Amino acid sequence: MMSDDTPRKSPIATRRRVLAGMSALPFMGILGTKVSAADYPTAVVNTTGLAVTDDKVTVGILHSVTGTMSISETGSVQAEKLAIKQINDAGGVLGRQIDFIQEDGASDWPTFAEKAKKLLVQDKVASVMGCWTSASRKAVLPVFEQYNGMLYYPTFYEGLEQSPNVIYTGQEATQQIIAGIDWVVSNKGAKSFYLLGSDYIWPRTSNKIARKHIEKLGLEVVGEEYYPLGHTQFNSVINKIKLRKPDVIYAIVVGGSNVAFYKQLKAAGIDMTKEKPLLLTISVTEDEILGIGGENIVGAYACMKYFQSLPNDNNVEFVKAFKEMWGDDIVIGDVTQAAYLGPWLWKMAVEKAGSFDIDKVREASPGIEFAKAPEGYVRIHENHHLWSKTRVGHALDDGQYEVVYETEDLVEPEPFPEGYQ
Amino acid sequence: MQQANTAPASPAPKDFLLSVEGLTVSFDGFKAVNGLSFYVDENEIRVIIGPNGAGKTTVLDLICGRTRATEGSIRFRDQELTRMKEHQIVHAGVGRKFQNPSIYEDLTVFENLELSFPRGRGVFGALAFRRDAQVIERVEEIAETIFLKDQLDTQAAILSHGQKQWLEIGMLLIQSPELLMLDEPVAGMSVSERVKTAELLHQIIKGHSVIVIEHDMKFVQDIAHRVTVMHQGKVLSEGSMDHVQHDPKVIEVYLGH
Amino acid sequence: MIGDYTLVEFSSILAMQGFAGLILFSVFVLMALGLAVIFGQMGVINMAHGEFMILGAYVTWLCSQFVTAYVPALFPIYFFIAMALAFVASGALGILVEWALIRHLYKRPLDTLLATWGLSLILQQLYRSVFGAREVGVSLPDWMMGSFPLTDIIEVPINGLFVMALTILISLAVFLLMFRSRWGKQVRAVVQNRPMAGAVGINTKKVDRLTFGLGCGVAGVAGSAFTMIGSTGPTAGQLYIVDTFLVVVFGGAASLIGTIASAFTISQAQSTMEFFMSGSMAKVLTLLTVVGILMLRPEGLFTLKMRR
Amino acid sequence: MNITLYSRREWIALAILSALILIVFPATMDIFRLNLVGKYLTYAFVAVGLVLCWGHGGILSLGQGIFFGLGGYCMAMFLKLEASSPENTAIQSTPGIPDFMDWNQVTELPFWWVPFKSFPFTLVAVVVVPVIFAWIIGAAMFKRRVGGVYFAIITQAFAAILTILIVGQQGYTGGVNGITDLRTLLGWDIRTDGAKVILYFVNAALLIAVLLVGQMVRVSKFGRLLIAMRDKEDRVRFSGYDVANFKMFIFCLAAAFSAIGGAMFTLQVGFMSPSFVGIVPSIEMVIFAAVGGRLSLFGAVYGALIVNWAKTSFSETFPELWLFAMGGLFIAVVMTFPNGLAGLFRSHVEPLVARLLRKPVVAARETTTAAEPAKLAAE
Repeated sequence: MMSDDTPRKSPIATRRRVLAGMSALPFMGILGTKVSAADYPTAVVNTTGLAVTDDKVTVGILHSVTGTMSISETGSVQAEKLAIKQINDAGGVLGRQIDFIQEDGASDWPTFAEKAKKLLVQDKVASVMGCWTSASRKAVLPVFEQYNGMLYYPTFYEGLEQSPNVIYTGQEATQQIIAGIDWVVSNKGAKSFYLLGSDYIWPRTSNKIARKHIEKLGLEVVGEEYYPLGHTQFNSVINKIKLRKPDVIYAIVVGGSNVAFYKQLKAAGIDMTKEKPLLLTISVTEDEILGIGGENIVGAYACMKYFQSLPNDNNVEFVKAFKEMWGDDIVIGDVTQAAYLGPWLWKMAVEKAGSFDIDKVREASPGIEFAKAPEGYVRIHENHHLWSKTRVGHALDDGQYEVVYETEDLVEPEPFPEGYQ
Repeated sequence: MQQANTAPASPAPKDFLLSVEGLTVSFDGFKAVNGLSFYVDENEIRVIIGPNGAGKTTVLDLICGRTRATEGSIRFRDQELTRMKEHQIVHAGVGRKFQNPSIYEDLTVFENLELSFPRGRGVFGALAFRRDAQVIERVEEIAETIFLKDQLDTQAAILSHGQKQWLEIGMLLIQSPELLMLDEPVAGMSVSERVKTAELLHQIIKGHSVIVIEHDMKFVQDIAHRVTVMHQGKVLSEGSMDHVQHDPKVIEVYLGH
Repeated sequence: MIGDYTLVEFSSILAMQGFAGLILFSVFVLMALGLAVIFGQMGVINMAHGEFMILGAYVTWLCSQFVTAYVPALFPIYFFIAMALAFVASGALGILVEWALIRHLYKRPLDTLLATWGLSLILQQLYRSVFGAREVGVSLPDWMMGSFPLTDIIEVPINGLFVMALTILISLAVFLLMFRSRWGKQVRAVVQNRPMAGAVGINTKKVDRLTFGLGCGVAGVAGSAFTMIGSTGPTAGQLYIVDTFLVVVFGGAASLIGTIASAFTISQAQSTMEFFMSGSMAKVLTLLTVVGILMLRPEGLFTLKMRR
Repeated sequence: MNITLYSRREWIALAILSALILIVFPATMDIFRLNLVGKYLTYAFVAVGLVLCWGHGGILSLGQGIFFGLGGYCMAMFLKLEASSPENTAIQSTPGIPDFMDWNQVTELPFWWVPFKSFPFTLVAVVVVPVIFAWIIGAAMFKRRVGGVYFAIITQAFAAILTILIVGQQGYTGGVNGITDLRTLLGWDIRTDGAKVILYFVNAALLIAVLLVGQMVRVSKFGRLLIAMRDKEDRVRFSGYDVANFKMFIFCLAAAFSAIGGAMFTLQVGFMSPSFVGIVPSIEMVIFAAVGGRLSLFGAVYGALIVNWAKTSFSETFPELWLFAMGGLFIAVVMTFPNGLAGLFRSHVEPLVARLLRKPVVAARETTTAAEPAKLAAE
């Protein structure tokens, strides 16, 4: 797949960018005017027996509400519900209100597969917003491919995948990693890196990409280390870090381990507000800081595509709406924002295709542009990932990030990055 | 039936059924049995007496392999028991009855006896074991001896205490051991059960070598060929009942109290 | 390894690693002490031990929230109050659980395992419903967070010292309670011979209940202390359960000294190995070694040979 | 006096169960539900093993997931190799090896993967690998008389170790994602509806075969010895049996059953992941046996079906309440009906049926081996 794709990339990219500017306004116009369902008779827009009636279309939400992953996935569910509500308030999709069926993946991969199958086979949903971990995505992937469903997957992940049945609304690893490393190298003069992660595919693949990139730049990786998921004792690795004195601690620790890691790092006297060593992470969003505590991570840098503090108008509006719906205490992390894009991108693809049929939606998807995205303008690439900007945030002690850098252009998604495998 | 003091006067050094020599076991420095030696003849009935904590039950535990000796040897015919596992000791011909009735409460009397029948003792033997005429006949025969003929289908849990003791004796008998070891077989029994048990024991000890631990002096006098008196893990005195009863050392530590 | 570093660096690192091992040791002791009381002294397998710890952690979080909102002046010392409250809350829940579940199951130890597993599921969901699925961040007073720099490289984390001090304190308290007090004598009497203890006038039911409560209370304090170094979420308790049981079993279940010795051995082994290899492999090797030794010596490190 | 495989009553029970899984379910359910039931039935293999090992033998293993997982992984390795033909994996830097290896810079198939290219080898390995593992654990533990609680805790530790190992060695095992995207078995597409129906029946037939084997063990002298060992291990020893060998055998048998279940799981669900190896699934499998009735082989099947069905439907309607229900079930089954559904059936339904039929309940004789354990737990 990749080989067909690569050569065509750049010309299309430029053309699309031009188009983007022109189409943004009329497109927003469509959003505002009510589309009547009568213009799109059900028999025409739904030829494959999906759960679409004259006034309703059903989609699925598939996340973990119970189990260890519910910590992370709650935000995604909230964002997806918000997007659906907003779309409904604006007139729905092809004049139909969106109804959703929520299923619990229970942090258990076969349950995800089972529920995905139920949503597709029994409920005949028109699309599914869901999954968080790679493992759950891998588990549902064959189901989506077999029963031809459409999944909007929100998490930043390791890449190495490109399914016709998935739209990846988060960043793949190269998008997230390379810009961040380039930035610390050029702005902070970093020369040596210590790579650290939880022991599973995303941190390992990401660190692999990071290592290749660092070595390409002629710089040094002084250590690479993995700990089991849920590990809570990091004193030994902190000692090793002190000994090797890296310029940058590159940390991809996830879940409960995060909290332990940052608290112990701080307690061991590594002050991240100082210039050296500085800490760069791609796994700590504002959501995680809730558990870690802002005072324990202040000074760290995070590299991802979205921060709650992004100052653009779209985002201000989005944050306001989100808080109205889910309460003032809520924070919004990168994945939550990516999850919010799912329903919107689907709606646009459906309206572009003029049909709910999965095949037509898939065909219509590449090139879909969402200018009102909280993170700013994004566009779907042929490889079903998003063109998006990458940003570096500097952690403040109130649990928010201050955006200190943003890539000039959209970063092209490369799920199978050449030279990084 | 047999006279207690007709037992052989001095043990000849060979053809003992069981020779215990220099047996010592220590639990974290405490020597429960300390340099113990004694010998049991073929067809002899040996009673071990002694105050509580003298190490009597520990001796039986050592012989049947439940506890490992720290030092010393236990020879049964020409086998060294201290190096064998429990089930091998059983196969060699040593049977043991515990102080508290130790039976399978969830199984019936028949099944209890059947499990003790010495056949199909390996994993695959047990899987292939058939309940054939020979088994049934032997089980019924033993059940008759232990007064439980009518209770074959009863779940063992609902037997009386005395019946449970009998059942365990029956489980021992069906193994046809050469050496029977009984730990306080009449303890906790009603008077009538006690009489019946004495009768049972008299009947079964014929043709067996037996080691009995017992406190009931009347009972001891009745059955013992020789008596070993233990005190603090050592043999205090040994000989006929008459002999030990008049041994001043014994009187001092045990009978005198 | 020495090749890359100067002697000073290397010896500093040894010292630091030793200290990391000591912190891990304290963590293990704190985790295991409550369980050792319950499992070792009562023979009850409390699979919900981790959830009792997390209850302590949540109590600490509630305290920090309350103190910051209403009496900020107390903030620097609120942690001590929180730990006391954690002890009371977890202990009270323990007593309740003993009354409702455990006392019916003393003769079926494997069934206590299943019942308490069920309890742990219920508690997890309860925490999730009450406190939310996300982890909560417990803010700590500043004086507990920093470190003393001893030399250029060696820095001693204050929270590590705090956990160590707490461990010593709690171990001492438990020892005094179990081995020097009248109540401890009663506990041990009940453990050794329940009917006899009852016969000599010990209220065995009360002793059971308080012992269980004590074990759970200690778990609560441990959970409270762990807010300094770990995370507080509905399922965080699960992370501790395997380690905790292994520490107790490895030490020889009935022996509190054994528990401490085993915590020391395991923690030193793990932290040393972590220095030389990846965390995952260190963990696997540590667990395998412990299990291997347990297979060769099932009674654990410290046990009395018993006369049966 | 001779023992038959099943009493008349039990024949009826077997007939009902077979009819249910072989006729009623396939006739009334759509392919989606049927596949779900097929998945639940793979857990029943584990539960049946636990009934023998735990209910009868008193050996509580909290590590049955190890064997379920090993069986499943063996099957998954074969299927993955078949799915990773050089043509299918042409885009990889090293074609012909599983995709996850390629992502982890493994450039050559590890030697221990190579035999899994052979289907006959895989079929043998599915059972033999877990059994060898069980034998090693069992030999080490039972020979040294580790039992009861200690055994449970150590098996649990093994489950934890194996999970960390599988997750940590992702280049060779697929890591936390497991081995996914399995497609064909000897060229036969296992993802089609037709294949799922056939696999369902294979699974059901295997389960009935396992039930028969289990029953054969149960009614043999071995079965009575198991109960005897559970209640009075010492007495069994002093009746001349080498207890450790018996325990090892039953533990290995339970492991073999679990492994068959695991392999069928992989075939029906299409992937295998470390989340079936760990502590949580292992304990859940114990609850299937406990709910069904820890002494009833049929009960184990019903237990697995009912708990999983409840899990699915409960979590569809009240996802948040599911853990409460599951936890409550654990407690209830231990506190109020330790003999599970089978016990309830015997004490409540059977007398009722008997009264309706005006026939005396079959004498206690046949049920004593199974009914009412005076002491449920091992030492």
